[in-house]
Amino acid sequence: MNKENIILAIDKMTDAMESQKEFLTELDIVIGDGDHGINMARGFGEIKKKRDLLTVMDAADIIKNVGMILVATVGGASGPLYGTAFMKAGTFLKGKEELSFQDFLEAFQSAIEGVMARGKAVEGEKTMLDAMLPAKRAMEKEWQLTGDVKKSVEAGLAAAKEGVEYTKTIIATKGRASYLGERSIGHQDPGATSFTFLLEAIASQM
Amino acid sequence: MNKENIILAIDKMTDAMESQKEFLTELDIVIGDGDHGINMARGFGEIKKKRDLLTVMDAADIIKNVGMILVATVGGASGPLYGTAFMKAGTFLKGKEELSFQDFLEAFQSAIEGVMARGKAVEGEKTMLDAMLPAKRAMEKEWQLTGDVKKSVEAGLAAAKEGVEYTKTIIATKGRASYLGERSIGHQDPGATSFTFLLEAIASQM
Amino acid sequence: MKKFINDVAQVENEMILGLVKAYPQYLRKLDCGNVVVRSDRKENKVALISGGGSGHEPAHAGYVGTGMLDAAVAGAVFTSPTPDQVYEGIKAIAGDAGVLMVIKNYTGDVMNFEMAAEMAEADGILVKQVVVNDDVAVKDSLYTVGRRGVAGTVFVHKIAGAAAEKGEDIHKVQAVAQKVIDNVRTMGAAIRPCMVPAAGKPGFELAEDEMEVGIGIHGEPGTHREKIRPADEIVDLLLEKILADIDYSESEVAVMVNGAGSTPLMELFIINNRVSDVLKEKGISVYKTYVGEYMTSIEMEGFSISLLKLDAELKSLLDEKADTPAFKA
Amino acid sequence: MKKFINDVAQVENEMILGLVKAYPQYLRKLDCGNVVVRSDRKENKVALISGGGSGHEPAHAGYVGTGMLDAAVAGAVFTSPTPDQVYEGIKAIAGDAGVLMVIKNYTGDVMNFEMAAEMAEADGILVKQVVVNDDVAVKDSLYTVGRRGVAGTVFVHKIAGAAAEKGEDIHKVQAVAQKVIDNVRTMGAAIRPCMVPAAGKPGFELAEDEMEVGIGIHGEPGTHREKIRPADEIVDLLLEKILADIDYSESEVAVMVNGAGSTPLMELFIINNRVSDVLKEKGISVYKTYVGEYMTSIEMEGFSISLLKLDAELKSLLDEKADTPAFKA
Ligand SMILES: Nc1ncnc2c1ncn2[C@@H]1O[C@H](COP(=O)(O)OP(=O)(O)O)[C@@H](O)[C@H]1O
Ligand SMILES: Nc1ncnc2c1ncn2[C@@H]1O[C@H](COP(=O)(O)OP(=O)(O)O)[C@@H](O)[C@H]1O
Ligand SMILES: [Mg+2]
Ligand SMILES: [Mg+2]
Ligand SMILES: [Mg+2]
Ligand SMILES: [Mg+2]
Repeated sequence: MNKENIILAIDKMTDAMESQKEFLTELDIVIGDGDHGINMARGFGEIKKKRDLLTVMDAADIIKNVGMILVATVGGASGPLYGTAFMKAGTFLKGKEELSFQDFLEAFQSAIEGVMARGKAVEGEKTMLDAMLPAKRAMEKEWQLTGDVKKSVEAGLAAAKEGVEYTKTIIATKGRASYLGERSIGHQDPGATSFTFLLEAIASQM
Repeated sequence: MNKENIILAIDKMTDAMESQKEFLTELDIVIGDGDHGINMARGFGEIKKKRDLLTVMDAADIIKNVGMILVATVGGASGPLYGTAFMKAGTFLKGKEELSFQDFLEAFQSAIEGVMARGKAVEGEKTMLDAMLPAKRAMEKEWQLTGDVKKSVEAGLAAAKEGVEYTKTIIATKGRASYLGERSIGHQDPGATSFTFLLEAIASQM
Repeated sequence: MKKFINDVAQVENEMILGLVKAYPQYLRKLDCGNVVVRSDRKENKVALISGGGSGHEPAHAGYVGTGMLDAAVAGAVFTSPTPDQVYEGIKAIAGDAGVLMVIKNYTGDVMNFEMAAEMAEADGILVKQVVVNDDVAVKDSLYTVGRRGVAGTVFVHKIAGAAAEKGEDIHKVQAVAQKVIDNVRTMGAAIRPCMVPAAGKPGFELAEDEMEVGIGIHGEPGTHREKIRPADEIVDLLLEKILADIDYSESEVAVMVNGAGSTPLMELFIINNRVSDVLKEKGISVYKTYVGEYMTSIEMEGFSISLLKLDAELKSLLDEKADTPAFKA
Repeated sequence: MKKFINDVAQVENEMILGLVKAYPQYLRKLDCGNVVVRSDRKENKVALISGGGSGHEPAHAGYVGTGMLDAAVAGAVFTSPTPDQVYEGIKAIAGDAGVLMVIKNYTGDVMNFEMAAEMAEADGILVKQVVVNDDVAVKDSLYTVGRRGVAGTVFVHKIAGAAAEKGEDIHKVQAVAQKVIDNVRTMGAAIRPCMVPAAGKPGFELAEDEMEVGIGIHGEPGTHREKIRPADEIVDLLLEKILADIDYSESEVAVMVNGAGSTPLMELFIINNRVSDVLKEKGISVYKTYVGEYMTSIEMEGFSISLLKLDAELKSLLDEKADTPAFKA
């Protein structure tokens, strides 16, 4: 992945957040407060506005700045979390111009750690982590087995989607859905879902 | 009409106001504030409660006290107006034990004058007066022509009902319906309607 | 009918009881009916009484206290209180300085208060009255009952109340109340009706894209119906009527953006954003603004705008201290 | 969606502008985003900042003024403000005495405020925080995010604000804020949902005979659904949960009956009538009652009851002067 790929991936994320805005919001209406799609679309809308500024930066800085824009515009829980994820990944990648799949995996790991620290959450709490962590594990496993980027990415994407399905089966213990207790069962987590769309955008550039 | 008739007439009024409560309220919802039936039922409900007290009084005092109870419990525009009507009639009849039809007509005249003074209203303003005044005129006319109580009363009742129909055709210039301006056309006046029910109760005892 | 109530027949009683229990430091209820008086009665001042049907909360009992009303009488929902209730209120607050009745211009209110005044006068109590008629939605004609009294009434309570608290005599208090009435105009619109609990039905029905313009405060339909428009355009529509009624040019005004009962404060502030801009454009300067629920129609979703044209006297009385459950200055 | 708005994208901005234009004597808006600060900034005191998503009007900007908040930050509807907004607010009010952040316990609010504090601390600003979690509808468990912060937050603003205005140092102000948090409990119910304007859909749907119990303040569904009951029984249900959470026996309390946005005041008073009776029965004495809209969920029709257990210190701070657009004492 080079800088061009990263910019294209971010463009795809922007498109996805715009086109999935209503869907994500609907999911959040059911078990949250009905703003997740609106929040994400606002954040990526701002990234679109600042696209010209971003494209002159180097790869790592683009990613870090995307994080900063998300923190500054998304709000809610997802803003600091996704913002931290991108900022951590960008910081980790500092200086790199061309990213290997191994770089990507390590940056992703760093992003996940950021989310876990900021959100004080672990797997199984019905959050974006339930898509992130399985995706990360599946990619690593496939990569070690086959060394095939395409296959690894596909495995990750499948695992993220499974993770979203899994969120339907559990009680939320973090985020707003946790206030519903048992009533949160049966519904998929909006943040896990939005993460899957973001991962799809990245996957398309690998 | 003797005291027994008056008590029976008042009982009938009470029943009518109870059974027409919703109908009168519906009429008032359309061009007023939706309380006329409720108001009248409250007033006559109180009269029912005080029936034992009333029945020991003489005819004129019963009527006057009905007026005082209405003033004290109905509220709104109809309370002071109907209250005044009964109080004026009662005052006019003071001392009389047996009421002739002539007495009735004169007491009615006195009641109407009370309403007009209190309400600062005349005929044609889409109020209870548009049932009262035609009823009074029709009864007088028939009484002068035939000297027949039954016929006179029937003529009065018919005229009151026509008066109610007439209120549908005019713009209100008094009471809450006046705020609707042109929009009040097409709807019958709640007070004219309730008056017709009261007159029916009286008619049944003549 | 979905409401937080127990029994439609007890709505007014329980409401007044709940109010008095919330604010015993301000209010006391008389034993006879829903009449609320100041708990710290101040002697040797003109006493102010107001009231009307219930359903306008916090009006009128919420304005009983220092610098505003001395008594408020609450009838059944949207039904003027009866003369004997008003009479009890007058007796409870009357002193040598006399009593001023602040009546909203409705046939029922005027008649019931006037009958009460006749009863009080028979007892030798000095009673004067003013009749508030600020609603420009309704034509002021000699041949009709004239304009209704709506949210502008709160300014009358505030300013006449301040004059009374300062110790002005009844002629002065009445005159200043009349000055407020002469200088305040109001108009409103609604997008959702309300219903009298005992009736269980709304006063009118509106389609998803309709609004009622020129609404009163008793759930009755307005003067006409229109397609709903953006908030700014509705404000423009109402302000146009208000500003055409008396000459506000180059004057200072107090503004009241009054919620009808269920309009979110968020929307009232959006409305005020436009009100404020339009007045600025027209060179009318805003001395003070009041945004909130001051004179409601139970759960109606609507609002009214009131403009009170001020002079030095009205400004200073508006600034005087008021301490009541629903209005503090 | 039938609302008095112009453009869903401008709801928050126009609302804040309309608010600041209504109350310039109290409020000033920063140029960068929806951050509102006191227009008469008082130096040499601990500065209080609070905020959250919009949609809770009059919270939080309505509580900016003497004896309460120094700044309020408003995010998008029901969305916590971002760290940079909060940071701007902190910078605008920070003095040597430090800044106390009053945060409602939501993942988003806590994270965004904490990130802002990190930014401010990097500038050498002293920042402390308290997290309000008064909603007993939600279980307080080590394994979850814990209880939500709801209407009880207003008591924190009032009492910590009074301590700061009196000149107490940051440790004292933080301690007293925490004391309020430890002693206030709230629970609510709703019969009609609200909707985020940008979403255009309600957070849940209820049948004509249903209510949602244990609602939060973000339009989300409550903890469970029941058949609607008479107001008194709903009060009993909520009070039971509240009274079971901490020991209120023989104590003095401040009561807040808070409207969720479109509940008529009439109903809030009917509710208070029962609250007051039940507390009396249980031997809990009511020191002060607040009935009105203090922490809303746009146009939700519902209410919450908050009970704050008082001691001498809290009582005296509750009685201190407060002068803000939405809370005066
Ligand atoms: N503590 C947490 N750790 C990780 N993810 C979280 C946490 N809390 C919430 N989330 C994620 O954030 C999503 C909600 O985001 P959003 O709706 O934008 O914010 P808010 O909940 O503040 O309205 C949830 O669906 C969940 O995936
Ligand atoms: N000035 C008036 N003169 C005579 N009748 C009137 C007058 N004003 C109102 N009414 C009558 O009163 C009726 C309404 O009574 P009601 O609904 O009980 O009182 P309110 O209008 O105060 O709610 C009207 O239908 C009309 O017949
Ligand atoms: Mg959300
Ligand atoms: Mg009526
Ligand atoms: Mg009425
Ligand atoms: Mg949110």
